[in-house]
Amino acid sequence: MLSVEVAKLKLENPLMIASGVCDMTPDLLRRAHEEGAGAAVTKSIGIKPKKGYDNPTIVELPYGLINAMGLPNPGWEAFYEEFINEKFDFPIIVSIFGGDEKEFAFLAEKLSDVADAFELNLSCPHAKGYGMEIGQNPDMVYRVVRVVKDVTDKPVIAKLTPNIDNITKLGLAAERAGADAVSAINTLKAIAIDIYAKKPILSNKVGGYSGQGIKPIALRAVYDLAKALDIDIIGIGGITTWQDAVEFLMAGAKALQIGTAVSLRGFEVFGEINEGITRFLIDEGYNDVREIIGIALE
Amino acid sequence: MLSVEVAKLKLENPLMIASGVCDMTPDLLRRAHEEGAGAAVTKSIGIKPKKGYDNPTIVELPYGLINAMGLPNPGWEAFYEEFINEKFDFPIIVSIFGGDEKEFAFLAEKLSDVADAFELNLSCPHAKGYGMEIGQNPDMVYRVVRVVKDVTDKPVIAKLTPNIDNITKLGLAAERAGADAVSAINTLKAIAIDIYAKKPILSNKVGGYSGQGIKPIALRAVYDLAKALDIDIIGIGGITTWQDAVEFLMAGAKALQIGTAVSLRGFEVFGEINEGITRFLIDEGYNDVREIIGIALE
Amino acid sequence: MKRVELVEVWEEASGIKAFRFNEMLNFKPGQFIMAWLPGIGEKPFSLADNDLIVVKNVGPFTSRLFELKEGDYLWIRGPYGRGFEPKGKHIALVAGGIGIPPLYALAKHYREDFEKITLIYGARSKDEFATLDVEKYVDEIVFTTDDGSLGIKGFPTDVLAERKDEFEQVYTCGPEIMMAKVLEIMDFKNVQVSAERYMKCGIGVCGSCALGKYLVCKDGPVFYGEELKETELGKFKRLPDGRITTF
Amino acid sequence: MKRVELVEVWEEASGIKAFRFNEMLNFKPGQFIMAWLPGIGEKPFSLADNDLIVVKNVGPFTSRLFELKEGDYLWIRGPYGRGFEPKGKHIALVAGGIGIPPLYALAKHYREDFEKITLIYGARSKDEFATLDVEKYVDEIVFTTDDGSLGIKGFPTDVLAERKDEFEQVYTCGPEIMMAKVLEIMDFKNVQVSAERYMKCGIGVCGSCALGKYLVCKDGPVFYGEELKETELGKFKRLPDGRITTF
Repeated sequence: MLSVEVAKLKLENPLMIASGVCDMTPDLLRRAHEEGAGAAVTKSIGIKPKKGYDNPTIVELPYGLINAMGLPNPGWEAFYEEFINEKFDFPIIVSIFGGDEKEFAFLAEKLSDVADAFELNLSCPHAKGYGMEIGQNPDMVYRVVRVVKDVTDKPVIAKLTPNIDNITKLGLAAERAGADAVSAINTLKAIAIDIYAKKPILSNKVGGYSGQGIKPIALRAVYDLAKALDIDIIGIGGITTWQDAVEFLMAGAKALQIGTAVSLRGFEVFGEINEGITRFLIDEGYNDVREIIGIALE
Repeated sequence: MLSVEVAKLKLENPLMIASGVCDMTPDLLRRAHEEGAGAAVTKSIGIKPKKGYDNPTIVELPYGLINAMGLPNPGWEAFYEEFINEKFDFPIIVSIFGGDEKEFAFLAEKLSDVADAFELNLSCPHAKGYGMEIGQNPDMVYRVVRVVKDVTDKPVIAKLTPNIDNITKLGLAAERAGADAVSAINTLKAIAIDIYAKKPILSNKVGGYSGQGIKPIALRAVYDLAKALDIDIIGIGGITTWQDAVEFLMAGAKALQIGTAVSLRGFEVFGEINEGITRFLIDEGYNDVREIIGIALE
Repeated sequence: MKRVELVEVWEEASGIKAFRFNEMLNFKPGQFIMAWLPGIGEKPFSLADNDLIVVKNVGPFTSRLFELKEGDYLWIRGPYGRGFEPKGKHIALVAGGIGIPPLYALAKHYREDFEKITLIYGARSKDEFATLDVEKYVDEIVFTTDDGSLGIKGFPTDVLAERKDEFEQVYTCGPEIMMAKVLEIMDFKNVQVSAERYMKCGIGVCGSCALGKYLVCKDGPVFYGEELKETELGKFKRLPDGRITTF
Repeated sequence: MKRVELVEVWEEASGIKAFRFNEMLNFKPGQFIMAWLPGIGEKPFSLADNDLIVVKNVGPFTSRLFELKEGDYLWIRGPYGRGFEPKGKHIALVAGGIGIPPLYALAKHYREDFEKITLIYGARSKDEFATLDVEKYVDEIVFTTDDGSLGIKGFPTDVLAERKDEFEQVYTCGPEIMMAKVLEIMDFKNVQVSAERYMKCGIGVCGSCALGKYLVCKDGPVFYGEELKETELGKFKRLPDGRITTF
């Protein structure tokens, strides 16, 4: 009833654990699957080992989180060595990031044996972009997707930023370049200040906002993308309850990533959301989750 | 202790009632002032009377609102006739919107006698912009501010949209064009779907997201603008408590607009926030609110 | 926004239907809900009871509402606003036309707070009275009709003018001209008025329902007579675009 | 994030200070807080009491913390994580070095749950014991030192190995090699371990503190021995970047 095919991957259910959330190790990815995730996205992997920013790296808000982890990751070699010896009975989507298209291509080539698909994390500052991120530039999105598609046969998912005037132009760029799917949205630019310290809380000062507070924005991005694109859309952004999940499916998402809610509600959140979707489908007279995907677009 | 000067206006305190919120009539603007607002921004006024969208025009979320009112307003003539006979003992900032720079200039010229300042609502779709809003294009922002400055001696505030890759480029465009201040942020693009109706809730389907959930994004916009601009910044976006207000001041806002919180907490919110700021200043050993403006930027 | 199922729908009077849904709302008489029909629109309605609205067919939205049958769905949010406050021992309810629902709710839910309730209820003619079972909750009913087809020929305010000294508090809902007349008769004292203005958001954001310095959706819809003294009630209202218009 | 004021700061042992703040946290022994010094950094600390952390000076953050005096501020969030569960009648607390604070908290707050508490506490030498007033809450203390300057020369695990049959539950916190040895001695049964891993967010987002399929910050820091059987505890840990490293 819940199985879907997204970006050419067959999933038992539409839920994935999002990149950067409790996905440092094979054991954690397996736990997400055991608890009900249909697929898992790894922490974002780059060229070199990176320890990330100093603490504080997170701010807890009543309706979400702001984080600036600084892309901590073991680098592609250590990641490859650890994952090449592991077997998974569910799709592993390897998130990769780079400073330009060559780095993305390099990583995709090196990691193709340990990935069932790639998700491109385009949130790195663009080397020539005056502080802009690669993912904020449709041409760069096109080029990165293009070169990655050239070096790997694995499905490619472009993760899109909401920090843009119109996310569909990023989605269309990814589609033109041959992406198998887009995932939306990455975090929103945010900050929190401690009024007694009189300083930004994060060591990086600014960070990315995730969680319930961004759900209406993420849902809009998915809705707009679903209207404009033919390729699959994976919804991300504040999905916390099964009702949120159903909203995203109705807005046109074929699969969903859960991140912040894992912290708020534990790994059990996957099972709870799957159960809720199933109950909803039965109560409303549907036989298959695919019947509701995009139903609110008409 | 709380008085500030912003965009050449002298305010008893840094709080304003935001445009579009309980500001349909002179009586409501006066009430906002009586309850503690230092200035009031009117509903956005256009060329012709406009009844706005059909209901539903609002969605209540646990952490904010999504609205698509459709800029209901009586048109400049009826507005002028009503306001020209009214006296106010606090600054009235008239919000105006148009489809191109000529309309903005026309409105500013016609309404200069009833305005202590203008706030430019740049959220209208740009006639030649393929669905883009005027305010998403730095060149259009520049042109609109420029022509308005040419026809009026009243201070001009450009209200900036967060639906952009980098809000500072909008702020810099406004500054170059001679704006006296920028206000940030306008609402974020959002949607809500009713899972039982299987449809977007708003009659306009999509809307603008305001309230507590957007505070971290708004604060970041103010912080980034304050780092980049010399002109005054007016903070807007989810300010609900006095702590929020202090955060915005520390991020560099010289004045603050309150919108959604008036609905949540009533007009009393102005008095409560002013009191809270005063108590904070005293407890932390400050004599004047201006001492904390921008203190978190260092 | 909550989906509710209609469990009872009946024609209560000519052009007036009652809709009972499967959700007992915790409300105060005088409060209203916003009712949404997806794809059609959303309108405010005073609650007649925890689970009941009584609606007059006046336009496209209500026409579609009138097509609904038991088992169909309605989407609601609320209750919103300030309700009536029970005051006085012998009170009058002055209802005009479709102003009856909140007064019915008041009689039913605050019955025990009063010693005597007199309902003065006017309509154009005899088939336009949506009385429900109001006789159970009031002590006296005086009907008035424009055409004399039931009760006294004339207006409820004629009756009130004559008997006003009997009542310690007057509660009124109906056409604005009638309510303005009630206020005049009572010199703005000891009156609670359920006012109406064009309403968009219903929750005190948009300001469309401005009435003097008040918002009907949040500060009202129920106001004390004194509060309305300085307002435009009975004089003018605003169009959806905010322009002033007279009655 | 909450600002608290330091109301008492004292040197408890060589290189170990205790910081008491003006906020009584509702906590479970074994839980930790994140302490932030603006401009410096943020680190996790086990609570020794509702308002107390006991800290060893090990790096730049703690050096700055050690400069703070009474009246200075500290910013905290938490308490976080899973604490100890009182089980057994005669229990042992096996503490190594700066592993003492959560075990002190356990003895103080769950005193009534146990019949007899034996503290086996090891450090390098006699001036490194941060005993606070633990003698009030335990029935027996066995000190061990690496250099023999106090109590038994050797390790706490030597004592445990000899006396393990006396204890119905063993609670341990200290160097990972010591805790692995405790698990080995007890065959992973009847042990509660307060584990440590490099921690960033502290609230189960980043996954930096992975230990087997667990997160130390949320599933721990306290684990039952059985849960740790399949994990890398005592074998390897991860660097801040996620690479595997041995002890």
